[in-house]
Amino acid sequence: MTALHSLADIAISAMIVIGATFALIGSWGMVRLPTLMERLHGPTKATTLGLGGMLVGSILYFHLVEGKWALHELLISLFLFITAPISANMIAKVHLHQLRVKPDVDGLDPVGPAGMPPIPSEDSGWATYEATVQTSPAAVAEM
Amino acid sequence: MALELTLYTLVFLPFLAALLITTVSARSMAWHSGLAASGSALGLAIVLSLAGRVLDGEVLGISAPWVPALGLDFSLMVDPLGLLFALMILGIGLLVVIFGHFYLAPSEATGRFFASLMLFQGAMLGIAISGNVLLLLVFWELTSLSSFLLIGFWKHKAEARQGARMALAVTGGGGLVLIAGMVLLGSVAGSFDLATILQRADIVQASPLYPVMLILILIGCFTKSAQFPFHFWLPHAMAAPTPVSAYLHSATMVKAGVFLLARFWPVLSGTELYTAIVSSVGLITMLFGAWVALFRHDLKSILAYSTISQLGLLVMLLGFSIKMAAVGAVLHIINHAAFKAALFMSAGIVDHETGTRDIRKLGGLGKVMPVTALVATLAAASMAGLPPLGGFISKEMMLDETLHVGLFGQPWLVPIVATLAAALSVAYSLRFAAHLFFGKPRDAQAHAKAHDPAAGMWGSPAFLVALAVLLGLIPMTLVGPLVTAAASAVLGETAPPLGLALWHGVNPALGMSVVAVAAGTLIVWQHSRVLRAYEGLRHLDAKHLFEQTLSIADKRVRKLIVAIHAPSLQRMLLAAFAVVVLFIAEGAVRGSGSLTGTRAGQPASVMAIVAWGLLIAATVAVVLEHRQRFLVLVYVSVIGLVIALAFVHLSAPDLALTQISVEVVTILLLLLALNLLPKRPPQLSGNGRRLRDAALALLGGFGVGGAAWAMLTRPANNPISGYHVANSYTGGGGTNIVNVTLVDFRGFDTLGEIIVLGIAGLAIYALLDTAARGAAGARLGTWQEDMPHSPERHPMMFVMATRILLPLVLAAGIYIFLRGHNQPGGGFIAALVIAIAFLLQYLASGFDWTDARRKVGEHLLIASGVLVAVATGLGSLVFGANFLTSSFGYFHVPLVGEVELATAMLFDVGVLCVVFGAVMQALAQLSHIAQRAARAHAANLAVRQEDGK
Amino acid sequence: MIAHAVSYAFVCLALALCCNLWRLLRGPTIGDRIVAMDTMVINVIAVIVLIGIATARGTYYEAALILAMVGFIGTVAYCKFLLRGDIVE
Amino acid sequence: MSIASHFAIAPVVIPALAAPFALLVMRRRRWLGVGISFASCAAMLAVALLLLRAASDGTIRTYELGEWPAPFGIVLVVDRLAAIMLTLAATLSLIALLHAVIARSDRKGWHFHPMFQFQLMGLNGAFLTGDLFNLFVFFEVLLIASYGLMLHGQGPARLKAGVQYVIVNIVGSSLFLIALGLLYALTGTLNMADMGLRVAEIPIADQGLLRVAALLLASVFALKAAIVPLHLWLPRTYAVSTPAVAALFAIMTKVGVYAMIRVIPQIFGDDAGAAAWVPAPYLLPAAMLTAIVGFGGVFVARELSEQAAYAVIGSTGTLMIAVAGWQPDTLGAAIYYLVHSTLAGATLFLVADAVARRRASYADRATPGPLFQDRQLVAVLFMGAAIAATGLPPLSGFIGKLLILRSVADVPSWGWAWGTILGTTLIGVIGFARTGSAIFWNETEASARAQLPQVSRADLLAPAIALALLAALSIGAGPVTDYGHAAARQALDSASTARAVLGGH
Amino acid sequence: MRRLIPHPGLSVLLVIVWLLMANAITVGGLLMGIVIGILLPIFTAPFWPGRPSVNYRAGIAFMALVLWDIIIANFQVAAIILFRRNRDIRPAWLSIPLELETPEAITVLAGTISLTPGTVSADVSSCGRFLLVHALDASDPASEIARIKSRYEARLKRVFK
Amino acid sequence: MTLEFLLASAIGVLVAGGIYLSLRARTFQVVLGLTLFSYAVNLFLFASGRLTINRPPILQKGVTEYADPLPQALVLTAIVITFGMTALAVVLSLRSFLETGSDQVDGNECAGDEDEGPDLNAGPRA
Ligand code: NA
Ligand code: NA
Repeated sequence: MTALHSLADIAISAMIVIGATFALIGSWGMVRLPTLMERLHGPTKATTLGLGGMLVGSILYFHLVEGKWALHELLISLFLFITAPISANMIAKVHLHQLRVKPDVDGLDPVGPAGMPPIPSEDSGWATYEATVQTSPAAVAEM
Repeated sequence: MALELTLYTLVFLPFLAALLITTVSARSMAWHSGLAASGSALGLAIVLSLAGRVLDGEVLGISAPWVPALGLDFSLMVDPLGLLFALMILGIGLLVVIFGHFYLAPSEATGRFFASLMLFQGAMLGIAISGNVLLLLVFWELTSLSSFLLIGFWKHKAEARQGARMALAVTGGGGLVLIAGMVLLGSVAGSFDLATILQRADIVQASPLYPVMLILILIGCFTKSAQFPFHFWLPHAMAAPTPVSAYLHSATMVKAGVFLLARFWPVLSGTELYTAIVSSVGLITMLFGAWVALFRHDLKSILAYSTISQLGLLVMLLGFSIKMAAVGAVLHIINHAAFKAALFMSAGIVDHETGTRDIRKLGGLGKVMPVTALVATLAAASMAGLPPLGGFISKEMMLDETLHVGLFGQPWLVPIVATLAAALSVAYSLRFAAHLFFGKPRDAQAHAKAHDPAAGMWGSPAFLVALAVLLGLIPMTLVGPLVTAAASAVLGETAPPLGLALWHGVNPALGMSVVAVAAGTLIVWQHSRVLRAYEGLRHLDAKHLFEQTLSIADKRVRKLIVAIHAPSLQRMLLAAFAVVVLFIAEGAVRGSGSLTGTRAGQPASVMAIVAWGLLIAATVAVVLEHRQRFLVLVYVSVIGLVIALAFVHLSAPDLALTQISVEVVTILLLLLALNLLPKRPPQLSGNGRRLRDAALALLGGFGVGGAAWAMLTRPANNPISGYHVANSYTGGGGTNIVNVTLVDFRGFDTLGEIIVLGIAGLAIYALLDTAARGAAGARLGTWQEDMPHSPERHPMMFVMATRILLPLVLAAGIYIFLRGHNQPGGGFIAALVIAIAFLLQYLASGFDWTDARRKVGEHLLIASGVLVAVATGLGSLVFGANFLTSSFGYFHVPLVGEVELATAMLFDVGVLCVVFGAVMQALAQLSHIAQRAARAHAANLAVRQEDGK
Repeated sequence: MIAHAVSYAFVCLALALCCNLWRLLRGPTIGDRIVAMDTMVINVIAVIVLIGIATARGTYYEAALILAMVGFIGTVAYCKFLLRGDIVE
Repeated sequence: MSIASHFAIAPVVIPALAAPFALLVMRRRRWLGVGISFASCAAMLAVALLLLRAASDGTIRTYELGEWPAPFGIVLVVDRLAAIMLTLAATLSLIALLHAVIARSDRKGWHFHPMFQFQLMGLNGAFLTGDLFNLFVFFEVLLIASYGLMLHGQGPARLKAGVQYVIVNIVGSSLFLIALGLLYALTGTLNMADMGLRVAEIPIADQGLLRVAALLLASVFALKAAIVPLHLWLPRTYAVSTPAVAALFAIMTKVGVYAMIRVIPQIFGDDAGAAAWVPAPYLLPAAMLTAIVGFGGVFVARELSEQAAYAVIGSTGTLMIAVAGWQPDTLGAAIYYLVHSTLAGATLFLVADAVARRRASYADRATPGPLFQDRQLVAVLFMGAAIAATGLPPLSGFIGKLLILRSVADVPSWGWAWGTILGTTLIGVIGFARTGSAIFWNETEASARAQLPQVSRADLLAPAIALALLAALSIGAGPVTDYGHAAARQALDSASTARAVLGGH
Repeated sequence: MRRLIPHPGLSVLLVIVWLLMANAITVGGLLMGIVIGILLPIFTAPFWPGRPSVNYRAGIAFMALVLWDIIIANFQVAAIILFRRNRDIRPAWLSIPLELETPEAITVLAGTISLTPGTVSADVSSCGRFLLVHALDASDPASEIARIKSRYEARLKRVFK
Repeated sequence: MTLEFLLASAIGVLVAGGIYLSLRARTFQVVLGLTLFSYAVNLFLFASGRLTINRPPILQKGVTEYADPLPQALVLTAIVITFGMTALAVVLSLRSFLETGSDQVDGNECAGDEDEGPDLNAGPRA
């Protein structure tokens, strides 16, 4: 019984520690990585394993220690998994846009080590740069 | 009863007449003058019918309570003095009406004229017979107002308007001072009942306030009676039609001041102060008026200054505080009324016939208009105080009395000045008569068609002059009893025996008048020389002075007022914040107690401190970078985030939810607006101003923060919320105490709150609905994007994600609503979440796409929401319970189990509808405007590209 | 043991928030600041969940849920504004 | 329980129902909306009169919302003063509504009637509530409705003034909340009567904080009442508002005054220790300044509407001079003058509109214009309004001012007060004489008359009615002043109010 | 039936979500969940023009795989952030040619890429046939592209058949 | 460092910032100031119930101590009202700018903000 408890404790603590650590690493990456596109990779950790770990820890905790089901915490992850990519995508678009409209913000070079994005194909460009073609699957809600 | 009826009729008759005249103002002059005449005549008849009883010593008084709280009764009192004035007001009023009928052209606004005249008559009559001081004040101010109308009758003339305004300003202003004096008098005497006050001389004169009230009351009298230095309005009042002048100068208006002096003689007179002020003011005025009158050329102006002088005489007499002098005053009041009215009317006739009032153009009129000449000359003689006219008798009395007063301890001062004044009045009277009617014509065309007017026109003056003559010949039989009685009324005791006669034997007074007549004749003989001397001196034109002071005052004050009320929001807020800071400081300094209380604090966790740092940093960043509008919004949302976290930490989950969802909506709103607002960072205000604002801001911060600290470090004082905790479940049927408070304990607040939100929605709609028109529409039409934009309108990933999110978030909203009563949540938060679900669609898929798919209109939502909430509240009335009384029950549904149903949740549905409607209203409308702007921009772009090609 | 884990987690998240703040204020591009804010939201959700564990209460769950649902809207709106100016079109 | 026992809530519920109904029908059947609006106002007047009669016997009726006992729930308190204010509001609303409909100014947008009803709901709620936070809520309701009404008709001037009006009042509301927070923190209650009892037990150490709260609250009310220096928002706001709206706004500043009369004796009375009567010493000088600034504005105003706006400020100043005495007599005088000055202010705005509508481009500017339609009639109305506004006989203002003069004779600085009241009256008289003679006596070439619009005389009805009411107020001054003084005594007797509100609890 | 339940998958998802939120499995909760699951899709149908047919079994398998990848990737990226100097990091833009055609599928792919640390999908080409991805450390872009296509896109083609 | 101090000081800073910004010359800054100010006010009102950790006012069996629910209800109401007012103020100032072409509130009108150069408030402060 106690063994099981301590086992539960270990599991819960582990999840919490992992989660917190990854959240910190994500944010740290956002501080130290060179330019916006690299920094953008930070949050995904905080979102996924960071918060994920925390939530699993929480679910385990409420189930094993408090004896209550707390599966609803999963919904938090569900929503974050839907929304986080959107944020990242939009921020990336902003970056692409700024690469074009103001190539250098006050002298520092935003292009970054990855260089400029490649042209997808001779007959089309990236949606951020040119209007979506009506026939393209990306042309949702264009009317 | 009969008496009351009579007196009420008497006092209301003129007003009634005025009313009737205005109702028939469309009809001919005959109607107007007729009504006025019959009004005056009837009034006169009533007064005469009362005369007998009054002269027998009976004081006819009636009283009806009006404003007991104030001591203002509608009480009328007809004693001999009142009777005397009533007779003059109505009698001369009647004559003036008759004269006016012939004087005015039927084409003029005679309706307005006679109506105002009757209004004025009523006011004067009211003064004469009111038995309550406050009531007297009412009528007093009414005379100022109605005389304003009369003097300004010929409104197309600038001098009429100015004269009227000046008269109103001076007499009205004096009236206000009088109010102060009278209220003091009443409070000191302990009553506003006239009769009572007249009994309380000892109390009044013993009061420390006596000097104050005396001066205040005297200012009232002097302004009305045109005493120096308040005389200047009277000469300009002659801009009024002559009948009006005749009335104002003889029996009314200016006499009101004298009346008041006489009325309060028993209470006020007899003191050093009184005698000194009143008699010296009267003396100066008498002399000054006579002196100026001598050099006027306009007939009416001469008469105006003569009035000033004659009133000075009356005031002086009443100021002597000598019984016999008062008697003389009463007699002279009658004389003056008679000859002055006659003189003005004659002047009017001359003006009417010759078309000029300039004495320098006139002369020798005696030949062409003998009747007028006779009338005017006799009247002038009475004014000059020549025997055998009434004026002589009263002047003799006056001169005689001057010998009994040693003003400022100088026994000779008053007699000499008085004699001098008498001489001057002889002079101006002589000049008036002689220059006008004797000698040879000075201006041919003025005499061209000059002749005596119809009897109707000279009838009135003739009657008055006859009176003046008889007042000299048979004074005792004519007015003896009246004067005695009136005098007694003035004195408040039986007047000394009075022997009015032309011949009193040889006495100093006779000598003085002989000197006066001789000197007067001499002056007239040498007039041109004296005139040159007079014109050598410089004179200040009172009217000009008055108008100038007024316009300067106007400019200065205007400047000040405009400066103070500049349309600067900054100044308004500055004032508000300054007051707050001062008050907080005041409370902190003057109030007792230390800043820090006794309650122990709770240690802050690392997380708390870091969150605090976040908030502080973000706030400082907002302030420092407030000119970068977009950036600060990012900081603001960080602040909001931290506050939400704080609410979580401080056990306020509902607040956290609200904060989070409101934050999102607010940010969307601000972004939508920001897109259309000018984005050029505003120029920095001057260092001085920024420093000032910063200082004020810091003080305010310290103040409010300090207050918060003081509050937080003090123990709670057994708050009523204990009851809410105890009754939330048992009485409110919910475990979420906050929500139960919102929808039940304090549902009334929430009702008001959702209405606020609903109104905000409506107002925003009303504002933006019209934005496409007018200047705003034009500006929207020329709106330009201020930065290069990406061509992509609806990013695919975003759109797809929001479509899956819509049902999920809606589900969450419903869930939050349903359990709000027991767990964090509730109608308001649910509404915001649902609104956000839809706003997401706007954001991702655009306005048109989403708007085309929306079902219910916001107006319907808001209206029905409010109705649902109110109806829920009213529902409880059906069960005899008060508004908003909730009820709930637990029902067992098979399979499902316990289900709670609470009316509070129905109420919460109303909340949900209104909040959802209002939020959608605001953002949808705003984005609609943005749409317009964007389209306009696209159009412009297209045009420009066309031009490019 | 859990208690220690929790307090360790609090410290980590506190440091994480500090990192976010640094990036938020430092920039340099507006994109960086938005990333910082977005990450801050996620870290705050984590903090709320952690508070839930620390206090053994379910009451804070809704806050975390709502924040997870709507927290990104700010980010997206800011980006849309920078991309298009008009966030709803 | 009989339906009569629910009369207390009716003044709030009636408009709360009328507004959404009007909103729903307005677009399709505007006449129906107008009808609803009128019916609602009439009903409010009827209820108010019933409450007035009910309160006349001196009993204080309370209405516990949701049956939650005071002080735990929200309670409405109907005493004499509240009944007076309700009646005044309902009367004024009918006049303003009548003018709006006759002058068709309600058609400049279809939200007028709903907003109008919500405005009244806010006013009535503020008059009735016995709960401080609830008072805040109803302040917000009447404020935001007033924003809607003030902006009705729009146009640059209104929008610019609107921004300032709205933002200043938002700040005011925030300050209200701070004061509320302090008071709840110190007393632990929101019910005014209960607060009044609890302040007595506040330890010395906390009374400084209480004092701050009192002063903050007073300054919030002063802002609403537009007392110098917190009056800056008023002139422009009122001058540019639609006249019918401005007429209704005549009561808005009085709400601030009312709130002071309600709150200060009830909460910061003799028992409040360091906070007892704190705002009092600042009120008298501020009031005198307000009267001076207000009538100074009247003296120099260039448009009638501007003049009316300043007259509102001035009358508030005069009113506050009386209120600042905090004696039964001064307060009684104040209540009478409050009723008078509200109607007088409204009349001024309505007459200004009558002039403006007839003079086309000359509008209500005090410059000679062409001879315009019904000049005699309008002139009479203007003179009446001016007489009322300056407080000359025979209209009620004179009695009001006499009452004030008499009642303040006992306060220490009565000389200053008297000087201010009488002096401002004089400059007011001169000011109105100037504008009046410029507009009604002085005329330019009659040629321009051709362009003048033909206006139906009907729009003189509302101001005429208002003047008639002022006359009636003057004739019936006896009973009205008695009621007012009784109301004042009741308002100052916080103990019996507390007994009535808290009853057994 | 199609009209009553336009999106069966969504309905099921909603019921599950509802039960999760209620955090308890009761009859009442289930009934309510079913009501929600039926009503909401009907109500929000207008907002769903496209109706992709989904192979749920493949979908679940895909999710499991992604979850696993996420965990692994987290550690890899953590290592990069913690131990690699900036100049040794090899960020790169990847332009991934797409075989998926429906926007839903492309969105899921892009989302997956963003969720797995180390890669962020930045943009779609205007023609919708290319996906722009930023990789934190891709010394060999070509192989990285191939990995994504084979590991995720291929599976997604089976999910959205 | 006590929680009380943190909250009080935070309120103070917010108030200071709010006052300073609301005294600026353009509507946007003023609205911003009001936003900060109302944050502070809401926190202040909330603080009137004192600070309680881990005692949410949601009834639980066996729990007797709860955070004071009343201020929370008041703050909730206040937040809603503030939101309504802010929304109106924002729209009104926008509308007024569209009508008059100026968003100045300091009285000295300078119309013609339209002719302003573009500015993407992106980079760090110049
Ligand atoms: Na609420
Ligand atoms: Na609320």
